[in-house]
Amino acid sequence: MSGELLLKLELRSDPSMLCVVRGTMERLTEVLGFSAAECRSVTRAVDEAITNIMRHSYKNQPHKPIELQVLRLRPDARSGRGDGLEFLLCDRGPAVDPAKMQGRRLDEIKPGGLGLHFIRQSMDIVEFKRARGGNLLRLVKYLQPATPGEAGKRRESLADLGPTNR
Amino acid sequence: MSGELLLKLELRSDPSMLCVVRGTMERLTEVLGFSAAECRSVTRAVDEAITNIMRHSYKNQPHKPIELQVLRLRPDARSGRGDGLEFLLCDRGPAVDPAKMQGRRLDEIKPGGLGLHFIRQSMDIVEFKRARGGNLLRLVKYLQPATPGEAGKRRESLADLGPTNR
Amino acid sequence: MQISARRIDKITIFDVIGDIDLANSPEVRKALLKELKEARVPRVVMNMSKVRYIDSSGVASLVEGLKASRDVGSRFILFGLSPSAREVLQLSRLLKIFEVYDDEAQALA
Amino acid sequence: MQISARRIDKITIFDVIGDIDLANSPEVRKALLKELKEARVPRVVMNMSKVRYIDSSGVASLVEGLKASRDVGSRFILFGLSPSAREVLQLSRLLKIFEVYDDEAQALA
Ligand SMILES: Nc1ncnc2c1ncn2[C@@H]1O[C@H](COP(=O)(O)OP(=O)(O)O)[C@@H](O)[C@H]1O
Ligand SMILES: Nc1ncnc2c1ncn2[C@@H]1O[C@H](COP(=O)(O)OP(=O)(O)O)[C@@H](O)[C@H]1O
Repeated sequence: MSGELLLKLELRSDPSMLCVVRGTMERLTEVLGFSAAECRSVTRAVDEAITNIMRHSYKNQPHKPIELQVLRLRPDARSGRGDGLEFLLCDRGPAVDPAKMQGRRLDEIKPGGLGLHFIRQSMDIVEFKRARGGNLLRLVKYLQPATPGEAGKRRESLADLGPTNR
Repeated sequence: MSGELLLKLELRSDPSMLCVVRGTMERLTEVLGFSAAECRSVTRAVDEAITNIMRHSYKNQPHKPIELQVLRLRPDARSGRGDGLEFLLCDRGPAVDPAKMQGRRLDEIKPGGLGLHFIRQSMDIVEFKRARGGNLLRLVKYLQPATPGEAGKRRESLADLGPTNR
Repeated sequence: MQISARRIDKITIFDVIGDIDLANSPEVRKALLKELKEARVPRVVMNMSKVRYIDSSGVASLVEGLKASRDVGSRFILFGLSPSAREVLQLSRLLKIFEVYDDEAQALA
Repeated sequence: MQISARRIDKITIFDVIGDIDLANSPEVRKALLKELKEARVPRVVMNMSKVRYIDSSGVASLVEGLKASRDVGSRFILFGLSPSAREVLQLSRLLKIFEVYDDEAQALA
């Protein structure tokens, strides 16, 4: 699946750029018609994904390149998918051990291990791969589920959030 | 003069992207320590420059590429320049007739012809050039004037703004 | 941006929410000209208190509203300017050309 | 982000302004641990009403504050959570673990 490129953002792995990216994402999701809660949730997922690149892929070195592409996915009658957004995050860090890509159990109370949970709770698709000497994280968020099956799946994964999130 | 690349943004000439770019610029200028009024002024200049590209360079065609690079300029003892930001805006539109690049007289009251004024009133340097088959607009804003001469020049060009702008 | 109209006696109040820029200034222009030129409402008031940002094309739409109001002998009023909107009118040397008030009560008085 | 401390009787109140993220969560952590572990203040209160956004690293700093408060037998309190901050704690299943109040009066009671 590939959509229309809405925006490409290149930045360095300097944590002070995170709030700049959030500023971009807040407006972009607003423009695209996401609800206020969904705007916050998508912005948070992209923010946490970049935070992970800065901390884990680049081990807090602040001058490494990060690229974020945002594509618009159009409704697709064949797959029954609705309108959506695709986020492609690329870094040039070393290959990631997929076994390590895991948050902590949420019933333990300890610092850390939350970022991947936030990303998974927000996004409909989360995929990592190694490509062209870098890491590629692909996130997809549908604007409105086009089929009842999709809607059910989405609601299920958000079941424990309570009413304020939706 | 060339600085450190803070951010590169690629977008299409769709006017609904303007508010996304403003979201980015508002946060970036805030992070870099500009005053609230300066953040608004720099954001406005970049917004108006992109508006001009959409309207004039691309004649309102919404799918043409626009590139914005933001570079950090470090203080330079030799030239006496302070910290600053450089904005490079590129489009692939036809060559511009420099004679047409002119706002209206501000003492006439008629619609239009304000964008270039806003850009010049905000920025310390405004330069157009034709490069590599496209148009390049270079804007520079100093964070703090490093020499009294520079400070005087800046204040002079902002003299008619009154107290609320500074 | 959202623009909606309220009518109080012979006054039309436009409530604008969001930024006015190239993406929507034609819509603002159209709404203003309809009310002033077609309906010939004697007083048209723009509630700008929820307008964080207005660009040069938005200012151009307001100037068109102002011109139309002069043509038909109506009043065209702005109130609730944000710092950014105020700056833009000042930079355009239009702040003193428009009839500007702080709040709705003054604009309707 | 700016963090500043006020002292009222034996309570330290941290007023935080701005987003808490990777760029500044270590600073928040340090401020909390100093007050709880070193100064052993019996009640530390975080005024979150000006915190629009808090990321996972910010939540981690708050969890460290909570742990430190339990270690020394102090109270660690949050108030004024924004929708975003509330969501993040809910997503982390921490909203019921922290002592959370709506406003300062309740947090100091
Ligand atoms: N971009 C990344 N590159 C390398 N490792 C990653 C990346 N993102 C996540 N990880 C791994 O997944 C683990 C869990 O990530 P996360 O849930 O965000 O929590 P935290 O970052 O606090 O550890 C990390 O500790 C790290 O080992
Ligand atoms: N990026 C551009 N490409 C081509 N022409 C431009 C560009 N920017 C400005 N111009 C020219 O300069 C004129 C003045 O611009 P401006 O002050 O922004 O007012 P307006 O856009 O309302 O005309 C425009 O009418 C146009 O002829």
